[in-house]
Amino acid sequence: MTVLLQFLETWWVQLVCGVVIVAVVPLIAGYVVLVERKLMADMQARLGPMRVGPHGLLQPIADALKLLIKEDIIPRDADALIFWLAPVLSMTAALTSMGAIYFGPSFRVAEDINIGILFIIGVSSLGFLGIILGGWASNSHYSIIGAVRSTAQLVSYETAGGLAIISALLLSGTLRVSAIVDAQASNHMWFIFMAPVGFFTYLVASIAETNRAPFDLPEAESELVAGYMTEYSGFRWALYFLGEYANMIVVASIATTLFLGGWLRPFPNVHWLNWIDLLPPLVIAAVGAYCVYRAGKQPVKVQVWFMWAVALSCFAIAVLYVLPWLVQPLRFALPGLNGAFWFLLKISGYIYIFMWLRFTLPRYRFDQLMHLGWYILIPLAIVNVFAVGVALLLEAEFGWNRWIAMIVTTACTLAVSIYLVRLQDKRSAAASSATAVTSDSYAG
Amino acid sequence: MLDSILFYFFAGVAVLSAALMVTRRNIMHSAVFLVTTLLAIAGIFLQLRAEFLFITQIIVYVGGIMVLFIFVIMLVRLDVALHRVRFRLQKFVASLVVLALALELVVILALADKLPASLFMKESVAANHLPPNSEALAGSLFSSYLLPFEIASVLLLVAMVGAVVMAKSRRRSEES
Amino acid sequence: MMSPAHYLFLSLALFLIGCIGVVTRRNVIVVLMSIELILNAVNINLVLFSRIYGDVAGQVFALFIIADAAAEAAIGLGIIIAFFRNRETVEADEMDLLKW
Amino acid sequence: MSDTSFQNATRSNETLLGADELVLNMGPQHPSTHGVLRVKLKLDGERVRGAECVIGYLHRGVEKIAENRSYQQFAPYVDRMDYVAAVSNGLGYCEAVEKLLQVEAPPRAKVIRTILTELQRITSHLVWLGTHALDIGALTPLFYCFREREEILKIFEKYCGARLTTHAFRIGGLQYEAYDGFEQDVARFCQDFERRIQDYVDLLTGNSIWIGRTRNVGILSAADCIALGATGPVLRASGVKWDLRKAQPYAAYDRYQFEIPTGTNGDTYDRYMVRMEEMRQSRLICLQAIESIPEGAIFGKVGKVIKPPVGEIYHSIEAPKGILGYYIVSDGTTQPYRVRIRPPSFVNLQALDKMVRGHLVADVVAIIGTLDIVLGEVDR
Repeated sequence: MTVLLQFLETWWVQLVCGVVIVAVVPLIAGYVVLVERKLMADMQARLGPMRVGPHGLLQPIADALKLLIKEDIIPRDADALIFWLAPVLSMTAALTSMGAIYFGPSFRVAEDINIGILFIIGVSSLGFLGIILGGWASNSHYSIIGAVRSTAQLVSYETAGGLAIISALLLSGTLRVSAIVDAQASNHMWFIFMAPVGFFTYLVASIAETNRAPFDLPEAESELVAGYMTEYSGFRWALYFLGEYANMIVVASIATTLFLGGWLRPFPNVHWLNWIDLLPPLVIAAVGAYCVYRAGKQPVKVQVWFMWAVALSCFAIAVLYVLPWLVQPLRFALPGLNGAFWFLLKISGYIYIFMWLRFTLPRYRFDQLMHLGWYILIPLAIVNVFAVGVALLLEAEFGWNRWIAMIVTTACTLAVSIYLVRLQDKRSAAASSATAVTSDSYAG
Repeated sequence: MLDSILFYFFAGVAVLSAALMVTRRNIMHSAVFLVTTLLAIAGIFLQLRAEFLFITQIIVYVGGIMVLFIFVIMLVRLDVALHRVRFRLQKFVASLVVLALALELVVILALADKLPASLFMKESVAANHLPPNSEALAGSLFSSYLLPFEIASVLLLVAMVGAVVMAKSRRRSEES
Repeated sequence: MMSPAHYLFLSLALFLIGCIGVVTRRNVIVVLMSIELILNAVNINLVLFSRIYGDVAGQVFALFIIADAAAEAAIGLGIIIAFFRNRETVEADEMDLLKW
Repeated sequence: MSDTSFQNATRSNETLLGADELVLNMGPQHPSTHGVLRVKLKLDGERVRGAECVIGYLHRGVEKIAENRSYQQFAPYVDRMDYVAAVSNGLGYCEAVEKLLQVEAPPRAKVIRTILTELQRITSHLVWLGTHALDIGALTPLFYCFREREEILKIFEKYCGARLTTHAFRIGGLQYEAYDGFEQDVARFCQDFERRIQDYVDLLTGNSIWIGRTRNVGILSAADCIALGATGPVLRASGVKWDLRKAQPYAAYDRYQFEIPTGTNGDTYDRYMVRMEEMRQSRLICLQAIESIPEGAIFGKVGKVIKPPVGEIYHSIEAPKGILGYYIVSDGTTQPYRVRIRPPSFVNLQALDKMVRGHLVADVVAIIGTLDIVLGEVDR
């Protein structure tokens, strides 16, 4: 008992944060799904979910309820143990890796471990094990093909993503999450501007790692029905689904931390731009005001109330943000609040890119995916690591201006990338001319 | 106290799932239990303040090697691999040998007080005075152990080429 | 931290389980997995002593062992696939020819 | 994993990594087999070694039903074959019976028929484009295509009250006069549609992933097409300039100027380009047709009871999916003795095995999509 008390006394902050993550992330993931559906509807000239709650705001909760009360089906020929284990593994990995993410200067779960970023990457990559095992355990052809695809994809793109991350790690010189962000503050520049190639390599690799379109081959619904999830239904399926969206949040957090300045606001060191700190409450209040404006247009009374509730909660959060400005003793909370705002904003932007690509692009074929991974991304990532290293060396040993060194090496990397793409084009052109020689006169 | 709870938890999981790994007939189950063992061992590493090894264990072993194993298990038909008559005598002999080895090692450990005290001394550096693990490891790896490091990388390259050559289909090589 | 003997016993137990796996199982894949287990048992010892002496050399060695294990798994599984392609089995007993 | 007889038969073919050949049953319930098609795929990993179509899940005995219905009664049934191009089916049937009766529809009826049929061709191609893009993973074109299709369906609805299975034409002409504002509706649609096509072009034509997924996928040479009897855009994409609208003009097609787009490669991309161009040409035909719809009767000299002379007739038209033929045998009664339909989807589907061999699973759905099959028509 005393042990427990001692344990609680030392670790209660972490415990509370952990519980919050476990409890809130599924909800957030659910709302990410809603936002995705709404965005998709907007881009596709339709409305999206509109029935449950005003503008479908309660849709995720309805979906979750539906999934919870669905019959739990385990196929007769499935390997019950692994079938049961796999989605749990997938979800657990995604949630655990969130433990090391810094949502603000002090808003985090785990101690500031000195392998922070590796922890996030390593533990979140365990989720793939869940996918592979789930695909195998289902004892279905679609599932196993999905699982095999995901294995190959994991191996290819984890490599590229890992190499892309190294460029930011070289610049910051540490694996510690907080120190990486501090390094970007002291450099007066987010690392995306110092290693743009690294960022875009990671962007592509992270889309592939999270199985999102156009790299969603393991679950390509038009080819493999649902890939590794084919035999899953109900809550197990929901676990996979949540794992996928939680993983999106994780990769977005990694990219934000490494390349987009983490919780730093734009221009963190420029003092005459300090008014930017006022933006968070203003933006949130503006959202609230928009909700008030929309509330008048709701057809049903319940929806009007709901809209007002959303608006009021927005205002409450805005007040929460303003409070530290007004009350001196609460000043300490200001960096944390602002940090969380900027961090979440950057994550949202990153995830928006994911969604945007998903609605726009057709899906890659498996061999094309492998070509992109091995012939373009991985060489590019290696060249980028080399280039960043050379830039740092030029600065440290030869006294070059850091900016000149960075620009020169980035230009070299870009030249290599153009060369790689050209090479790839030539290769595919050669492949196509082997089968047929054409020019479409009717193209238009 | 907390330390010992964690130790017994990780150790228990490691030993139990290792035992299950060896005894399960289904290879995929074996692989899953090996994953559990490896994760528990990673926990032990973390308890020993070897953070970098902890994450290396997870990334390389669980995320890399075990995925490779599972991939091969999926390729190899299980139904053929499962039902085979075992060679009983060899199993018996093997168990004897292992038992003897176990006995020997247990005896050595039991006679520990006769061993030099330095072997059983407590840690020389307190946990909170350890240098940052990954920095220390990197410093050591890239200075004193640079040559072994390079050799290890060459070994991995050789292994990669070897594995590709070995697994490559004969039909494909004839075509090209 | 627990007494080093605890860790040594854990490592011993895992090592022995690994040995049992290597000598009793017919399936080459399980044998390979048992070897991985043995390597891990060794790693625990290395890390333990590295902790005791406050010297990272032990962890460096453990790192090399992990690299070696990766190489071994890759080659081993490559051999298994080649073998399986030719003989349609992964049983150690069937591997009774030096050349096929 | 697969049935043993099959395994034994193919054991000699060594697969990559020595794993067994995998038999994947794609369908009959699969998101991208466009209905209840079942494709038995023989796979080596993901590479397709062969495909066998299992059809008949939607068989309703349409041809047999014809033998127990009068000529007029049977007309609505043909709408249910290719249900995304019901108007074209009706046109083929009505013209076939008219040919059997040796009557002709009046010119005004013919022009309105042509307009509606060309609009139907556009809807059929729009459904094809949307689902084909969806199969290849592009989500958005589907909704754009259906948005435009909706406009055409509204025109159909205004014209005859039905949207999908229209039963728009009657043997001998038309039942309904073109409604007020018909020309304007069609003109407005055609005006808009030019811009809309540009949307699809922007989304797909130049997209490198799209090109990568469709170029050199499912190549069918001209000789193969002719040997297999493949028609329509599939044939034209292989470079054969064969379109019944030009070759054996029916309805009012001889009055209008239009091009027959052809491809060179016979791959999926060419079929895509051919169909896109066909939509543009159909739009041009519609624009020309509404310029001058002749005045006059809309129904020819056909009695209430249709009793064709003893004889047989084969009439074929260029449906959106290929050549749609009706072979009707009359024994002089009010009911046909035998009706045999040559559905383009059914014949084109024969090419599937040839097209998918050596490709990946992902290409199979692209190829099923590019063949533009409708299972109602395949199974009848």
